[in-house]
Amino acid sequence: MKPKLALYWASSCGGCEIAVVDIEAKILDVADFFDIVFWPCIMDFKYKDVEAMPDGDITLTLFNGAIRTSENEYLAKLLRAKSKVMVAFGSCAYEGCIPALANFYDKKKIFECNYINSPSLQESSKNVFPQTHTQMPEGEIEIPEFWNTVKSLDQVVDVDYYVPGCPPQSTQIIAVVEAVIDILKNGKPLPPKGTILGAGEKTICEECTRERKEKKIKKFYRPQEIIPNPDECLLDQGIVCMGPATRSGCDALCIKANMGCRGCYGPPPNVLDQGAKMVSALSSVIDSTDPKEVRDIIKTIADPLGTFYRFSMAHSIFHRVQKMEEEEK
Amino acid sequence: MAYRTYLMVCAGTGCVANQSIKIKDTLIKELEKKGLQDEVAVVTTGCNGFCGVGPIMVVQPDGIFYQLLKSSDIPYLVEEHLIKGRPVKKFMYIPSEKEPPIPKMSDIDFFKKQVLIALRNRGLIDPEKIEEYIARGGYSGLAKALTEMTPDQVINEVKKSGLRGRGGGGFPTGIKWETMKKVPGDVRFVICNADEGDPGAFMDRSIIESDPHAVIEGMLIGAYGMGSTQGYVYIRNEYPIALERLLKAIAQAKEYGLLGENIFGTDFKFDIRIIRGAGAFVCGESTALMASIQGMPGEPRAKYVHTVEKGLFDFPTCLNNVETWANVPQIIQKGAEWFTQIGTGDVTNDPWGGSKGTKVFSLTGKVVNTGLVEVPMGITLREIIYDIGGGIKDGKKIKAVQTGGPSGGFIPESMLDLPVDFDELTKVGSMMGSGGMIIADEDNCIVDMAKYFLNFTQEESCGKCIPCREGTKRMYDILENISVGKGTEEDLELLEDLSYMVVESSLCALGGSAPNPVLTSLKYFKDEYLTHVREKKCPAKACRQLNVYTIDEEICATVGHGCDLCKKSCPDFAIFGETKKAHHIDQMKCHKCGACYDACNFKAIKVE
Amino acid sequence: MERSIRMVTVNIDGKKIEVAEDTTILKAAEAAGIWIPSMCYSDLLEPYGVCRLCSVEVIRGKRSRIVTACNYPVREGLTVNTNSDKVKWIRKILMELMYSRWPNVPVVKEMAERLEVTKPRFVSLERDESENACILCGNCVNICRDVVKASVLSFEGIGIERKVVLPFNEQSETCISCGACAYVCPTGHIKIKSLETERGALQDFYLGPKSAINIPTLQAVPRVPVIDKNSCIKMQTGGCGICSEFCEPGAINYEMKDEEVDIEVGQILVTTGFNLFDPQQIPQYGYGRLDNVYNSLDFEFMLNSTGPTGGTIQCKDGSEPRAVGIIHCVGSRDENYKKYCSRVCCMYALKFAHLVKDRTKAEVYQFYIDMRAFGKGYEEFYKRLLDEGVNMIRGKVAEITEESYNGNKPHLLVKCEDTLIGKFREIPVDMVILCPAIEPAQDAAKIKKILSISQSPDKFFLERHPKLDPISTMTDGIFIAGCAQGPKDIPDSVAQASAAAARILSLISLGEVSVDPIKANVIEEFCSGCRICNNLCPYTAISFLEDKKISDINEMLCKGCGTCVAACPASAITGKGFTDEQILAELEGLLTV
Amino acid sequence: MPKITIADLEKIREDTKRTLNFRLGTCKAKITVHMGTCGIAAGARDILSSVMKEIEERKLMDVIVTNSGCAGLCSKEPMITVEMANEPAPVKYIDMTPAKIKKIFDSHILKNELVKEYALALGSEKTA
Amino acid sequence: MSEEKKQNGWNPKIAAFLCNWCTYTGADLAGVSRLKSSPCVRIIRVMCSGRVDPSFILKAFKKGADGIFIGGCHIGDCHYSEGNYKTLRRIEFLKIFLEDFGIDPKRLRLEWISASEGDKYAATTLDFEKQIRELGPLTFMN
Repeated sequence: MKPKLALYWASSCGGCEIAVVDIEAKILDVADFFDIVFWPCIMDFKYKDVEAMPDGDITLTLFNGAIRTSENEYLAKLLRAKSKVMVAFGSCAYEGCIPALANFYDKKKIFECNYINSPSLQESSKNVFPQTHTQMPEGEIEIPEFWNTVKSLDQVVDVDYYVPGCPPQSTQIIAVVEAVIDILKNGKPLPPKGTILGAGEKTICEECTRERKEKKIKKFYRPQEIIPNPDECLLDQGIVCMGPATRSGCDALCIKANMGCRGCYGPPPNVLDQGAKMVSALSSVIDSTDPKEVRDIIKTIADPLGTFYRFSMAHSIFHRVQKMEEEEK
Repeated sequence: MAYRTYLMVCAGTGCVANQSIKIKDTLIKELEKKGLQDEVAVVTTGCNGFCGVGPIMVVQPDGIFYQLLKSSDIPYLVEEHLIKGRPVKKFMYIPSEKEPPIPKMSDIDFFKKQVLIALRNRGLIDPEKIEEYIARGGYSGLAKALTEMTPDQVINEVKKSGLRGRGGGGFPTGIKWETMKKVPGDVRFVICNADEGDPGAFMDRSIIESDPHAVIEGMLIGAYGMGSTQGYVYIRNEYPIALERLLKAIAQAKEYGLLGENIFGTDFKFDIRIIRGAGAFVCGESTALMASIQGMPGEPRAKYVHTVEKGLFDFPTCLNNVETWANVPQIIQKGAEWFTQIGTGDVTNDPWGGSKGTKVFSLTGKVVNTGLVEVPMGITLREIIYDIGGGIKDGKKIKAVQTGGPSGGFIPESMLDLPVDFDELTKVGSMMGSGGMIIADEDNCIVDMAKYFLNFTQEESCGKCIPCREGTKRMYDILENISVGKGTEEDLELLEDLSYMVVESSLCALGGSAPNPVLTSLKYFKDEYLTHVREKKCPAKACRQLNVYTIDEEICATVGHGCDLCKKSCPDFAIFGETKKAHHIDQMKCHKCGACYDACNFKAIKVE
Repeated sequence: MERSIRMVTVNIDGKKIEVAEDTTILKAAEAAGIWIPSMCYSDLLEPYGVCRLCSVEVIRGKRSRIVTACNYPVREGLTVNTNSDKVKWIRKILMELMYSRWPNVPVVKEMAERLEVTKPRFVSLERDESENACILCGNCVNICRDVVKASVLSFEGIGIERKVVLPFNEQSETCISCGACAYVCPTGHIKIKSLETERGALQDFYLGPKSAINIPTLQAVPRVPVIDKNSCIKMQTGGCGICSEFCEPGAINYEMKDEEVDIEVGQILVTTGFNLFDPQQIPQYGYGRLDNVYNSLDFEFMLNSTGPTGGTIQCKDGSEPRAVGIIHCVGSRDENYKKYCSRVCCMYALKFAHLVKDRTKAEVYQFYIDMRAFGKGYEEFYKRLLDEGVNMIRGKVAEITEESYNGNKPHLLVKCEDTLIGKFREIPVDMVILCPAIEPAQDAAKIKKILSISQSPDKFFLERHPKLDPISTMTDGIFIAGCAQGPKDIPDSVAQASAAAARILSLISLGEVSVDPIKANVIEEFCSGCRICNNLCPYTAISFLEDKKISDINEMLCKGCGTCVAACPASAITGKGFTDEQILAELEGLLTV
Repeated sequence: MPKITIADLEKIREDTKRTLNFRLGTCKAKITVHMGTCGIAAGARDILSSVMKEIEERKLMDVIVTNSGCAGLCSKEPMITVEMANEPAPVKYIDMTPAKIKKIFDSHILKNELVKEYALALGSEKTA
Repeated sequence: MSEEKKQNGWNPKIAAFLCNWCTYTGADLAGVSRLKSSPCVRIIRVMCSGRVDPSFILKAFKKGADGIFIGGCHIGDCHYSEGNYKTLRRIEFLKIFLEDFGIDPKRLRLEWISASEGDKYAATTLDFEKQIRELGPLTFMN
């Protein structure tokens, strides 16, 4: 009997699903080797089918997307229960990713924005908020509840492995799939729990071919402000590049396009918090000793929080932005 | 296809200044228009010497000489001469109003009496084409020297020829070469002095412009004789055309392997560098010139040790001027004997014994034909002035000839039959110099002319030694005093005393010869000086401060009808008189500027 | 090329003289005692031959010729007439020309008188300002170009407009102020504008003009002369070089240069000493402004038997001072300048007082805040001084002024409050000696940076522990001693230096050193070589390995501060003893209570 | 860079000889083509061209060509005058055609033999 | 809730990272000198204030610290020459960061206290405690 495979997308853009398909002919191997039991994006499966499975029936679940709603959470828990191996697939599941940028605001703010202030709202539909339960003539409609904070998968269920990337690089997916098939076919031991698959142990700098020098930064530039020298380290040139604090694996994709690394592969091993590390690293190389000038130089970084936690907000130490105490008062 | 006719357009500086390049361009355009471009060629040549009537064009092979051309004349000329074969009389040379035009260059007196050695290729070749120089026998002198003669034979040939330095001193070239040859050492230089500084003299420029390769060949032969491998040409930067042609010529010679290593397949090597001078008169002096090449201030030094022993960078250095070098190829090619046939004296035993060959003079002043003439040594001044120069302008009387530029002296009319050579000129207190020849007529004041030359020398004095710096200035001041009527007879004595002192004690030849115009004028025209100091009058009316301007009231009133022109011209408002009536000058107010004299159309202003 | 000197006989004014061939006529005549006038000749220069006054007549056979004696080389059998009528005539007119142009220049006047020119026939050209005494001899230009090789001066203009100028008529940077031009100027037209010598700027005990070659200090070891590179013409321009010709053993070497020598050492003892506080910062004390106000070093120099006064104590005018004021704590113990006590001044001030008493009859006043005679035998010396009759006034001097009474020669007035009697006093003295504070060497900050050691707030080098380890620094292997560490007198310095030396020796004899275990190191597997840490380390312990493309920490250099650990964005650096895990665990523990 | 030899000098001299002869006016023969209005109307231009062609083809170094105005005998145009350096008087040829020119070159110019049948007369004015 | 806490004898938790050479010794001195310093301060000794990783600060807040105090040598007097400059820059940056995170940057305090400034240590910690008390406890949203 073939091993069973489930794929699910929670709160995500769908890029990870595309990335899976993007492994080209390899997908045939996957289809051949696995019995796909659940993949709502591709085929019509019902939750109740899954619910009906015995626990641990699914060999492998690739779960992508963050946990935004009660439905996400329910499915995460359901699939966890039914799966032998649960993989947080892609940055959303791994560390919150783009959806977790919503953690800059709370549910109230988001609803205000979407259902009151959104310019696309018609006057009649303003101030209409989604309700979890609505009584309709046909019966009661239930829609999932919107959580205040976006969470990563491992913040709601136990996760065995992680595959980072927004989305994971297809080459990396192929490697992971091959490794999994190899393990399952040949009965090899599984890697230790919590292993990050499909990524390196070092940082993007390892994969970056630019020439790096000792750093001294007087001003940070936004990418549109200068034309960076393609052979020189972007950070040396004053462009915020998350590379030094980002796990390798993507083959320095953005940097090769002359853009600073945005950090989608998450923090490298041992790093607690990607953003805090960037603060530490960048402030170390700011070339000034005068507090005022230091502040001025820091101010040249546009939206440091959003920049440093673009992908890892949910997984950061603070998980989310707190309400300013003053606002509270 | 060969051409049937060549139009030799003069592109010497004089003619270029008179738009000869434009004429050339118009000619080419016109020929194209008429479809003659394959039959008739336009050639630019060096200076023909007859600069007074430029721009000049000679049509060959007919030898028709056209002068004073304007580009608007060209279409007519092409139509008439080149298509219809009718030489155009109105562009030809007319010796005087009564005489018919002379169509052929060779028939014009100005050219007829000249003997061309240094300028032999003028007007015949395109100076920018080495092939044409070679076609005229160029570089065969060098070939002969290198293949058939030893260096000593070369020096000996030059020595035998009696060639003397054409730059002014008249030092026998052969002796100089021989002395240099005897000085031990491997490094030695030859220099061509093209820093021609005398006002009005331009023979060196003309030679370089019309035949630069002759100079190069001369230097090559000299260098071979003296064992030098490096030559310099010190040329003033004010000679852009000469400089350009020289640069082109050197480039061509290098291309042909005539400069560089293994010339004509022999071991002989030679190269020429061009140094551009800034045009200081004193840099024509050999030691000052060498200092200038070395990057030092152009000041002369004492020559108790000669430059052939210790010259440029303290190495033996032989410096000759352009004309001297240009003579050398001919001497080697045709032999010393040929050269000695021209000129005066006997140089078989004593190189100082005579003046051989030709000399180029620049004939200027009050003479009809001005320009550059190459004449054999020994020709009389009279021949030059009257036969070649066509006599004095406007039928005036000649007063003096000034030869040798500002360092030369005045020769009075009584000595016009003096044969022109180095020694004769020196004997009468003048000098050959570089070949300036200025003719003064009765309208020229001798004091004024002496003052002119002194002004030049005192301004061009480098200022190093006291006699020249202070002395010439004082001489000028005295002359100035005399010319404004403040001179005394004591001043004349002092002037003479000072002049002799400056001659004796100056550091270099510039100072040593600067008083020559004063001394010769004092010698031959003492009376004129005396008139200036005693009567406070200038016989030639050239010293305006001594003149008294009056108005002939009758002429003014009757002929000029009181035209007021003089009144308007007077800067001192010294002329009074109502319009249409006679005017008069208030002598108290008159500053004797002479403006009224020049303004009057009726010769009503009288000068006394 | 060696050329044997040939002697030739020449006839000058009828005298037969034997001189070396190629000697100039001028020199030959000089040897024969014949005077030839000259205005532009200088022994130092190649003859330039411009004044022509030395014109003489050279007779060869029947032909005679006027030449200049200064540069005409003699040959065998040369006959010279230095005084013929023709020569006299030339000289006279030349002199007339010169005299009329420079009627007010003494040397010209003198020469004119000597040549019997009293009234030149030329109009006097007094268009030259009377100050313009330049006779255009060119000596200055030539010495500047040929000997000094600076080529600062040159002629401008030709003919009568010729004059000597500086480039663009501006003071040139090329001018090395050697003064050679003024030296060769025959008329004294060139003057050297003396640069105002500021007393405070006096360095190296420089108290007067000195040669470019000198022995730097009186106690210099080794006591050999050195060339002052800044004033040596040879060093500046490549000219001159006279000393090397003069030095027979050939000991002069211009090629020697200051060079950087790399010496590998295991330990360093820093004894860079101190600077003397510049009392000009306290203008009311008048140092540098008032005569006879000296600082202690000036006075020490005066006391020296090989000093400028030979050890006698005298005022600027040479007189013996009638009273001397010695002022303590100039800049020390002063809230405005140095807050600390310089420790040595009290005792040397007492020594000065003793010597003044000993060598002169002057009254001595000591102005002190507190007497700090704390050392062995010091207090006894203080007592002795009191017995010698030195006036001790307790109080900080307010001002020193120069006063003069009844037209007498001015003296100094020291104003201060005598705190012991509670009165304001004005004490007249002839000389004041200031005892300035000891301050850290001026380049201490530079040395600090080079050696990675610290400075205490007073800018002296910081010791590891003020009590327990006053000789070592925070940097292992670097020790400090003497005034580099803080003001101290000679015994203390010797003691500290000896201790440091002993420590160093003990380490050397040990053969190995133990290092603090708190070190950072790079975990190679995690370092990707972003180089963020590279210039963080003040001890340059971090280097970038180009081959591996990772950073590396030299554990011997690392002091374990952990800055790089915090900075590493990949957490690839760990700090032993203070790892992330340890600190986080600590946090956990602390905050859960 | 070619190093020149003495033989090269000679060669250059030969190559340029004709040009210079022209300029100096030294020649063995001088041919004047009469190019008045009448001559041009009768085809003197062609004659001039054919004369030039002959010189070119035969590589004659010392024959110069010039033109002049009407010779006065307009009915016999085109006309040329041939002057040989070694002959005392010039010869005028009338009613010229290119073929006749060829003949004149063959015999008169090269062999000094007059082509009597084309000649008008001997001893007319000399053209200097 | 915070009001409640305050009233219920709430004591803030202040985590302090002190430099081994200056502030830690200064704290020592304060103790030896019997000076009253804040009892809320929980000290972590580091060799240099430059060792303080911003992650520690975030972690400390997360773990329940209401305020964080960092003490280093005076500028220019760093035992390690210039480690405190880096601290200065990090803290400056972190304050901006914290503000963005919605945490009052006043909860983070950097002071230069030398080994001899026991009094300053005492005064500063007391002052900081007062400040934190005014700000109240730090709570996190879910």
